[in-house]
Amino acid sequence: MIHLMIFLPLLGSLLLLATPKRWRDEVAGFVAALTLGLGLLIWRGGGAEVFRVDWIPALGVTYSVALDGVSLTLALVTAFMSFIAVLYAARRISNPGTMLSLVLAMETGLLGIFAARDLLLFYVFFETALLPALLMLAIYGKPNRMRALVKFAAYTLFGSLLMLLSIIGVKAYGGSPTFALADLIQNPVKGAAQTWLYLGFLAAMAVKLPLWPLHAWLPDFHEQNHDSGVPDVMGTLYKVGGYGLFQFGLPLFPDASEQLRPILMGLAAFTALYAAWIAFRQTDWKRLIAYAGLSHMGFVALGVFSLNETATIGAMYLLAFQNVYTGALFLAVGMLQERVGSVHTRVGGVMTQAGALGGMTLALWFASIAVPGLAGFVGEFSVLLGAYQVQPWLAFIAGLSTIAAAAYALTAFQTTFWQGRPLGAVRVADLRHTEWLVLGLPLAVAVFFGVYSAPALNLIQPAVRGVLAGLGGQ
Amino acid sequence: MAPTAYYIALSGLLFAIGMIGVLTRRTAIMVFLSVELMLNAANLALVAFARAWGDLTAQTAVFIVMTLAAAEVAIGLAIIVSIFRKRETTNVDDLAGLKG
Amino acid sequence: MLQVPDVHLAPMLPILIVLAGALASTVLGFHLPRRALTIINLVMLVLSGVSMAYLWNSGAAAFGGSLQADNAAILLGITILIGSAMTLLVSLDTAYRARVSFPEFDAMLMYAVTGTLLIAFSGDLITMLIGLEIMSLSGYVLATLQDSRPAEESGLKYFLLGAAGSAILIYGIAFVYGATGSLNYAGIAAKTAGLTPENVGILVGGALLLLAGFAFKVALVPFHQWTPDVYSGAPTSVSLFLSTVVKVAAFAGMLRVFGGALQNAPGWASVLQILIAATLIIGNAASLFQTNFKRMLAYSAVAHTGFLALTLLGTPALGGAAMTYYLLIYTLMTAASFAIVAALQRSEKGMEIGDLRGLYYRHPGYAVALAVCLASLAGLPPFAGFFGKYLAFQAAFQNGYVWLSVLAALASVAALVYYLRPAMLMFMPDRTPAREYQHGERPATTFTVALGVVGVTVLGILPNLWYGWVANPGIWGALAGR
Amino acid sequence: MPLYLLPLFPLIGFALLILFPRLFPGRAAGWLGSATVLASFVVAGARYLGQTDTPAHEVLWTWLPNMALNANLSAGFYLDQLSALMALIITGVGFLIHVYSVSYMGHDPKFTRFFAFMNFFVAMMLILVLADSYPLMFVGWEGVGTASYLLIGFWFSGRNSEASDKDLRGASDREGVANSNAARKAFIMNRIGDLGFMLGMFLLFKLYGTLSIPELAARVPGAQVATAGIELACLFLLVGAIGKSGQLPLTTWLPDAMAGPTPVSALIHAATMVTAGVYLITRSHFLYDLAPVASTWVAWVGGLTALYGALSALNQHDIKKILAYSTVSQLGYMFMAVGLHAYSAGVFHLLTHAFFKALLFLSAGAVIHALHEEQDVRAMGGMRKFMPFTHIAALMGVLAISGIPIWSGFFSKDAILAAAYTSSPLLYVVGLGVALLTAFYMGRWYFLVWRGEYRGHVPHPHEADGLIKVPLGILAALATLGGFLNVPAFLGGGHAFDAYLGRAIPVHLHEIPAATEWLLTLLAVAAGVGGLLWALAEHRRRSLADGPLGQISSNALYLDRVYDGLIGAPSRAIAEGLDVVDRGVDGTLAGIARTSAAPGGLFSLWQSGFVRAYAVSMLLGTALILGYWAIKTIGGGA
Repeated sequence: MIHLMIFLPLLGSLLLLATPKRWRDEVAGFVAALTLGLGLLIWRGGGAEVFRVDWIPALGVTYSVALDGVSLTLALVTAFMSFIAVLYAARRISNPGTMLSLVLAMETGLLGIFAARDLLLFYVFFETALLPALLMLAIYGKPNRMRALVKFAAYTLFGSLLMLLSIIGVKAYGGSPTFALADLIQNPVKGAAQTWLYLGFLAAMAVKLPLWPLHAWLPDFHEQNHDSGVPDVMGTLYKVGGYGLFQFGLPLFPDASEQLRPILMGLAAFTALYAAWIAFRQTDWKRLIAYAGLSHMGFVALGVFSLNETATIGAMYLLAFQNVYTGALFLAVGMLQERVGSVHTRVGGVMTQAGALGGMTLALWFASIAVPGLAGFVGEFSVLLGAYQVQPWLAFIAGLSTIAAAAYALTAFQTTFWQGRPLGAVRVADLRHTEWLVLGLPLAVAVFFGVYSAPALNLIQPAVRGVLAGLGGQ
Repeated sequence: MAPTAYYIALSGLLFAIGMIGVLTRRTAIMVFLSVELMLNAANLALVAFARAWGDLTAQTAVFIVMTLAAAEVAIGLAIIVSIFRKRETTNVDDLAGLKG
Repeated sequence: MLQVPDVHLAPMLPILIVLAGALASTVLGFHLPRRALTIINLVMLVLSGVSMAYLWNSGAAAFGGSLQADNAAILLGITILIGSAMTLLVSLDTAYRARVSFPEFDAMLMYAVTGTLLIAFSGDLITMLIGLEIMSLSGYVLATLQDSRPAEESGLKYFLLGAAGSAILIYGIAFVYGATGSLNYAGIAAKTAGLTPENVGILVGGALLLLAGFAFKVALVPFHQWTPDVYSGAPTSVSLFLSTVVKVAAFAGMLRVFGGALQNAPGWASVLQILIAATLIIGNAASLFQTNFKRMLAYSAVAHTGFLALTLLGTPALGGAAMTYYLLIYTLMTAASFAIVAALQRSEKGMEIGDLRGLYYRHPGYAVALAVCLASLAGLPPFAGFFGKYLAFQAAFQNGYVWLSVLAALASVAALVYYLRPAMLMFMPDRTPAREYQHGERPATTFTVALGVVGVTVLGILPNLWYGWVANPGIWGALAGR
Repeated sequence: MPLYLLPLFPLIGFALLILFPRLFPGRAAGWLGSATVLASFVVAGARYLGQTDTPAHEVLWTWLPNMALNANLSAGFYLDQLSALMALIITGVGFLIHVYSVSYMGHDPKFTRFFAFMNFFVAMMLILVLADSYPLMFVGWEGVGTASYLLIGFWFSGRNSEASDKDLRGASDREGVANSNAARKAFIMNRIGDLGFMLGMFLLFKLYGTLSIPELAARVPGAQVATAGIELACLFLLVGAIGKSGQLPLTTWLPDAMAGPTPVSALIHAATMVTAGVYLITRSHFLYDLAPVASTWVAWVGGLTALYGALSALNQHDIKKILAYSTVSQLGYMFMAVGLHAYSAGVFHLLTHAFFKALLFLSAGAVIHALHEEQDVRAMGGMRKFMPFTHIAALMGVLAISGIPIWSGFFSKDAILAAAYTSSPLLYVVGLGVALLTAFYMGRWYFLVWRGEYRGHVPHPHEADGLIKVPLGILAALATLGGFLNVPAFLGGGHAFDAYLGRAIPVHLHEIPAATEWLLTLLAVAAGVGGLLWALAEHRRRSLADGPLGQISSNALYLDRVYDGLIGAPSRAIAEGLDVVDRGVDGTLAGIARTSAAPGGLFSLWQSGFVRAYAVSMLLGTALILGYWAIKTIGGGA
């Protein structure tokens, strides 16, 4: 079933090419929903244990997949948000076949990233997911997309190629027979080599988190993507650096992560504050949300790097659910753009005419800036709490970004949705049809997991404990 | 009997002359002849080494190399002629349309 | 004492079949249309492949080991045959437009293939040299065959520089012989161990001259400069051939000489790593600046030489396997890319990169195929190019060349940029009129492209299909006669 | 009845009203909103009546990872005397204000949404006071902040945003900007406080390993923890309290918050939310009892804020702004009390203040309503003729806040001053001075609005309707009589309130001779009466419109401008700078990429097209390789 879940979207994506135009929306929606359903079934069944067969025996590459704990959480969120993205793309984009197909293809890549328990398989999925993202940008992007595209791809590849070397090194120096995570952990690399290899691995994850100063691709990527925000949702899901660090980085490089902890936490805290502060100046909604997301990723990194149990749990929680509300915010911006023809933050007065759109956006913003009772809070609070136990000052610096977050979020919201509508501006329609679902479902998820975190916590907590226990106690 | 080193030195000299010829000559034919000189330097070295080892394989190899040189001449001249027909020159410096 | 020559026809069979095709083309060219010849030759290639399959694991040899039909030879030979077949298929559709639709084209091509196979099957330096020269001489002719100024220019450049390169190579052979007294790979390898110091000096000199000669053939910096000019000046189908089959053969020769005969000889590896570093930097950096797609592919071939040569730095077991795997993948993706250029170009100059804009909306199939090839060339999974690169990195990394693999990784980033630009341009909507050749039935080209794309994809998802064959370390140990 | 019903009722009301506004035409939404709060009040009353000495602790579900001792933190509610009292105030006063709003907001197009937000606020406030752990309290804490944000910005695009008249629309747009800015400012300044609260929690967790309040309370006395740690944690919590309660230095948002509808000002920015800081410190008494320095800080923050508020209120002209600064000042009193460990006095003042300040705001609202949204006191006067009932109610409020005997403010303020006298004479002087100022500015407010001749523009202002009168009446009664809940011993009372609260919070009974107590009381009364007389005298001289201190007071001691200059402008500039830098980092990287690719251009030059040049590179390459070999061989040989 796990294999079906991973590859079903890809099959659907290929199937779409052969589907008559008028049925494409339905097929894509059905496939996405089915994937989500499969995910839920796996979840009900208590997750999927490691399944392992040899893939390239001569190289020691295995096809090892599992969905449990953190990865299952992230996979479910991915399936959910892909479904939402499909739902919105079908409504918003005329003749959406290609877009739907790419969304589904990317979903497979992402699910693969989360399921992989073999380092090389992880790498393969990690890069595979890049292609649909690039194509979405190329086909549907805005005029300056080539620059954004090259930047996005070059940054990603820069990191991942260094990671590839590090992957090779981990196996070579550790002497493991295969790239399967379990084997690699059995044959750890010792000494200074571990630090160097960790740095290589980190390069990829820092690009994908992203972490300052390797973040420059992110704002451009979002700014140049299609107005509907559908590719941005997938792009948000693709920020898997935090997961990679947790699932692979910590178990494989325990000494190095201990050794580099203060530096990395400092970098993460700085990223959080830096991004939030810059976000304040943005006048393009997409850039703004991109920076907001970057700030969240600073928190995620802070949590993972701290090696503190509470913080790491919080980081994974945040990583999972920021996808939901950040993604939904991108879609809300898409709706805004459809109505006023701009993603500028100085539109003014939209909420006077589109109350529900404004209200939902505001609620999602509140989730994003970690207002308690919404999902963002559980993660962010745990991260800060845990990080404070390790490095109080760094937690304080990261904490400052919560103030900046209120400033950037509410300022942009105010100048777009509140205040007066300019005289003679077009009348703004409120939410229609599926748009209610597109924003409502993520919001419901954000509220539910802000109030009742147990389902996610039950998945994340044991996984985090397992990984951190492997480090020899914190 | 002269030591092998002498032959090798001579062959090295020939090879160097051939190289310099390739670098300085502008006519395709002269460049090509310089290359032939380099080939013959190699032949000389092969023969000298064969004599030193008291072994015949390299001597036979020289024959093969000579044949190859002949084949090269045939092809090379054909190319040069076909170019000369079109451009009325064999100056290699006139052929610089492909670059960058 | 007179010895009966050690002549066995069986190990020569693959070569002889191809040679027969060449001869048939030469002779029948007066009577049959070229199309028929091409089909005959394709059949010959297939037969040759079948005979290779028959020879698998036989370990047969002829002429006292001068001709080796060992497994390494067969694996490389199959790669060569695939590239050759793709060239022939493409030429079916495009030779006429390229004004090279003569029987001579087929004949020279098949002679060249004979030469390349001879290199792959070589057991000593002389056999290798003969193969190399047959291949090169035919190559010179092929490059010049089209009656046009660029083709002639490229032919002459290729010829003059090639001849000089051959001379250097032969001089190297002389020195290696001088140091070891043997021309046979196994003999050389056996004797490298116990040499006197002055002989070691001669050996290193010979090895370095050989390296320089081969560096020319595979286009390592600074011996690469003929490559872009020749590839972009020659007809596209010839460029396809030169950049795939000829390069595979040259690498096969390198593998046999450096991975086998000179495996334990000192000196050459440290020089080679400098050459590779220069190739990676210059090949990739220069590609970034190209505006012509065909010329960019030429530079990309130089850049790939750098990655391919990395495998020579690995241990023979890892490096040989890696190289053989990479060569096949390289052949498939490069051939498919050139095939698409050949099909869509308006003139033999190829296409400007800007002309590719919006290709997806005019020729979706070709555009997607080209995108797959470019992604594979860039080394993105799930396409096979990734595993090629990975194996190359791994080979160098595990043998201690860490800095070089880091450099290669960084160079790949630059490579991504120049592959990405055309690939993404194809998907950007465009309203200007099409700038590519619109007409024509191209079933053979399409088949070639499909072969390349399917190969690249399938081998990317299931690398074991090919790697499983090449991975056996015994194959590569045998290179040194062990 | 389970405790979760308390916040649940208003939450259901909120959910219904926000999700299905169409189901509630007319005033139905108002009645639904009021009913849910009434239901909560009933629950609170029932729980109050059934209360024992052991606090009730009802756990609902697990919520946050690892934040309790050896377990995940649960969401749970905790009811002791303090929270029971708070719940009663919130639901009781809240209900009255809801009813009032049914009439007051009756003509607003967003009537339904208003009640949704009000219900949301009540729910969050109840969570705040009932929480059994700091994080859950923080939920309510930020929740009320959110509600406050939504309600301050309720008229976010002005009240005439759909008007077609250009001037009207322009004015409306300006109002919208001002309202929105006020809302945002409130939220951001609260966030600063919230960060302090969070840091406080983090430090407590570090010190004691739990954030559950009952667990903490049990642990703190016995734990071996450095005093500095506790002090720091208490200071962090103080920052949180300061933010929420509008104390110095985070005070400037509270006067601006008057941009919201008047019932909002009454409920949130006078009676309940802003007192959360006082509640937080009282709730954390077990920490503050161990942290003398931090407690002193609390008291002085309170004292200075009381003074600041009073000085700023002297020359305001907006009917609500005067009350707002008065609120700031009165909150300062409460802080002073809890800082001096006189928790009971502080909470008692909280209670009476809730009554009389809500009353004053609601009366002001009635006046504003009658005068068609006029808020400038200089355009009022003589309102007692038009609105006799409201006048009486307002007068009760003024007397109460001025500390005139038998009215509630007298008792509560007296207790605080007595506590200050025993601990810190200096603070006592400040407190007494503020009492005088309070009486003056409230007197000024009273005379300007209610007495003298009518200066308004509306021809015939009307008395409020019944829905407004009833809450006013009830609140007036409470403001008048509420003080008798806690009659001190020297006046023959039994400290009933202290005794009740003392079951949950330690009450430090101060030992003052009865004679001194009498003296203190007389001084306080004299201050109150003196202030009112001063105002009367000024009224007679008709110079009341321009209060003392002139511009300095009107501009609230220029605190706003100082902040903007010192913090607002620089941080905007930094953001600007960082943005430039960020794009620059990008540019630099691109530049590096370009520079490193520039050799690519050189390589193109190298590729000159001349075959002899190629031969040069080739043969030179060969020569170099051989040269390398030669050097190496010679070097190796030598």
